[in-house]
Amino acid sequence: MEPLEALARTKLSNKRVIAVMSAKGGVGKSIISALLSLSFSSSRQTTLIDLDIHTMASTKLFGLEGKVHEVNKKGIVPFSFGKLGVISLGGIVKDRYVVLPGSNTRDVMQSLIAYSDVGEIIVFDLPPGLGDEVLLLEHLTDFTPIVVTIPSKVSVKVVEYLLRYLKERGKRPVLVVNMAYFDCNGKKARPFGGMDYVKNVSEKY
Amino acid sequence: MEPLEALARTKLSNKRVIAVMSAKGGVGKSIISALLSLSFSSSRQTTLIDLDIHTMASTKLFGLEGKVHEVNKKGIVPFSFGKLGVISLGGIVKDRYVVLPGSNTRDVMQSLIAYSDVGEIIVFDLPPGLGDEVLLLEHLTDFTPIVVTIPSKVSVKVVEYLLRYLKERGKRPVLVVNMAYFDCNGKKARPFGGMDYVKNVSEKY
Amino acid sequence: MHEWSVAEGILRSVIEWAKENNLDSVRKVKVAIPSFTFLELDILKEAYDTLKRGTVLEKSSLEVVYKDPLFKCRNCGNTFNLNQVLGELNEVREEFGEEYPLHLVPGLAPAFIKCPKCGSNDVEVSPQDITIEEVEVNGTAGSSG
Amino acid sequence: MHEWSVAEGILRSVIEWAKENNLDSVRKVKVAIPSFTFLELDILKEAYDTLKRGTVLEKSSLEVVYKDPLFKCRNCGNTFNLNQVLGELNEVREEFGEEYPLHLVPGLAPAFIKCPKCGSNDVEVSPQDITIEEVEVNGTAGSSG
Ligand SMILES: Nc1ncnc2c1ncn2[C@@H]1O[C@H](COP(=O)(O)OP(=O)(O)O)[C@@H](O)[C@H]1O
Ligand SMILES: Nc1ncnc2c1ncn2[C@@H]1O[C@H](COP(=O)(O)OP(=O)(O)O)[C@@H](O)[C@H]1O
Ligand SMILES: [Mg+2]
Ligand SMILES: [Mg+2]
Ligand SMILES: [Mg+2]
Ligand SMILES: [Mg+2]
Ligand code: NI
Ligand code: NI
Ligand SMILES: [Zn+2]
Ligand SMILES: [Zn+2]
Repeated sequence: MEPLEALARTKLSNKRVIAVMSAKGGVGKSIISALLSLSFSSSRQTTLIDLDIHTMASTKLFGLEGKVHEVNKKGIVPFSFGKLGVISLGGIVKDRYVVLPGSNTRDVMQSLIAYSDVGEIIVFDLPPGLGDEVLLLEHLTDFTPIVVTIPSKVSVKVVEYLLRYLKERGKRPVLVVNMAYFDCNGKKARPFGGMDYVKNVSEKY
Repeated sequence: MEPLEALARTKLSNKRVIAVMSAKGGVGKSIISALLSLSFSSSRQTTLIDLDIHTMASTKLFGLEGKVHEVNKKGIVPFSFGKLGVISLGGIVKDRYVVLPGSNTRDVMQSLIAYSDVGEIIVFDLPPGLGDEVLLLEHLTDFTPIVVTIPSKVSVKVVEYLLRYLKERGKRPVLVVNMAYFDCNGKKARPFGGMDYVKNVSEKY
Repeated sequence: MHEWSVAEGILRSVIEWAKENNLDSVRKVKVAIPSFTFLELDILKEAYDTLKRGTVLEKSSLEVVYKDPLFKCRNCGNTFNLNQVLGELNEVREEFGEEYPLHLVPGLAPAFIKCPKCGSNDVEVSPQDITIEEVEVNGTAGSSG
Repeated sequence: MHEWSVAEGILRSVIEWAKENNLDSVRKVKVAIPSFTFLELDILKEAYDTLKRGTVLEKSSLEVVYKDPLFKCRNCGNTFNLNQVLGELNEVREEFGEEYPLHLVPGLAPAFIKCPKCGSNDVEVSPQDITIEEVEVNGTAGSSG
């Protein structure tokens, strides 16, 4: 085993690990990861690790743009909000864009995990797609998947790929439906459609 | 040069090539690619090539789920809607999920382009991120970028990375703002916030 | 059927290489193709011989060698070869027919071939692309990069 | 400073390997590190010697070799070495200071190093990771995969 792989595994072992994922982009993975980890942190030391290395949304949601992680003997020091620590590539590259061949993303994500100084609960904010982020996490640990969708046909159909994959890998994901409606003067407006596709897929998986 | 690379370049040479992109997911890249290519096809032979190999949204938007591309001497035959042809990995893997290490995405995208039987105008629907899809297209051709965002802070900040990158590469992108407002009984509701972030960034680039 | 496109790609890449090197006639082209694509040699050669007319490759012959892939699982470290996943491969071929996904897009291999030891799709495949191995020009052999 | 984490990773991977192979004492560990990370040898060795206590590596020494990366541009085919991009690299080091991005995350290299010929970020870097090259156990040398 490689040193960084061994280290990354150690960081996740005997921890509660949650992966907020979706294959589809823009459904609210980052905002849900943020809220979820904030809520866990009310009682337990929690670390949010942002694996979306191109968007680094957590730095924007927590107002960390341009801030740089300190590094000490224990590794990368998370940005701290009470008992919540936030780790993002944004804290390593500042506000630079990260353009990167696909063959490098796995190594970058693994380094982030390996060097993080983590708490008892770890929440991963995943990028869209069905690639290295999922394969790497599977390799490193037995995570609990939280799958996010919006009610639209496109999103639900894409999320169904992920649900099918996770099921085949023996996992039981929790499905979260975001942006289900919008409060339009007390009435529920549904810009992304009704709940038919969601109902259908949640019965299947 | 490799054979597939040579072929992919040939397919794009002397064509009008448009890349609908955004780094951010879920902002409407796929729906805008679909509408844009449909509108071009009213006058010219147009091909929409769906490069988002994990979501394959174009098959969902055009009702092509489970359909398989025919292949003839000219390559992959697009699904045809009048003068519009649609090419998607969905037409090769049917409705199977595509889980794939990042090191393979470039080859897959290049194969799709190389084997496509294309028209005069080619519209690419890109996945989110800032990776192989952008690097590969830059390598193959001089495309016109259409950058899509929603008004939210997170989206605009992420899109700014892409705008900065494209500018450094000498490109002049067109910025499209999607989901700007929602018609709530004749009043404009703005679930993703006002246009401040967009204004700011569009003045800068 | 996309063997015609493959032939076109081979010809175009060699034509370009010949142009860059100011060569006006090519005798032989040797290409290597991943064996799991099951490209049809007859069709490929027919396409090559048809499409080469009028180019610097007009008098050239095509030699094809098949490269057997080696798979390495990044999840459990297991390395395996084509024979160990032939069953899986044949299932895919049966389901999809002639133009099956790995025939057309060999880069998709990890999406269809799981590690026989641990079941993971986290598989490295090498080699997975069609390459020009050798070009013979008037008796001398070179390599088009 | 993350040299302490690197040392921990090296120790953990060898401890695990030793356990799998029923070895109860290791004499020497040789690791290879990409030179462009500019890891600090003193700190790494200090960390190693501190953290090894109480493990099967207690009596082991650490040898470090630096691997010079080779870069290959997928856009124009150009290959280049570290010397050809030292200027660029030093700019990044100056901007970010000690814990500069490629020190911490060598996999980020293509995001910071452009091809000197064509300016593309589409660059393959090899090698880019820290590897165990050799482990010496009671006079015999093996390799932990
Ligand atoms: N329930 C919601 N109501 C309003 N805006 C939302 C909601 N959920 C997410 N958003 C906004 O939608 C955009 C996409 O959410 P984000 O968390 O970035 O998605 P993802 O991480 O899946 O790409 C962001 O601008 C976010 O602030
Ligand atoms: N202007 C719009 N009004 C309502 N729904 C929209 C609009 N634009 C996009 N959508 C919906 O939002 C979701 C995301 O759009 P999509 O085109 O898939 O984004 P992307 O390709 O950027 O990920 C889809 O369900 C789509 O149908
Ligand atoms: Mg996100
Ligand atoms: Mg899309
Ligand atoms: Mg290749
Ligand atoms: Mg590696
Ligand atoms: Ni074929
Ligand atoms: Ni350090
Ligand atoms: Zn395996
Ligand atoms: Zn170059």
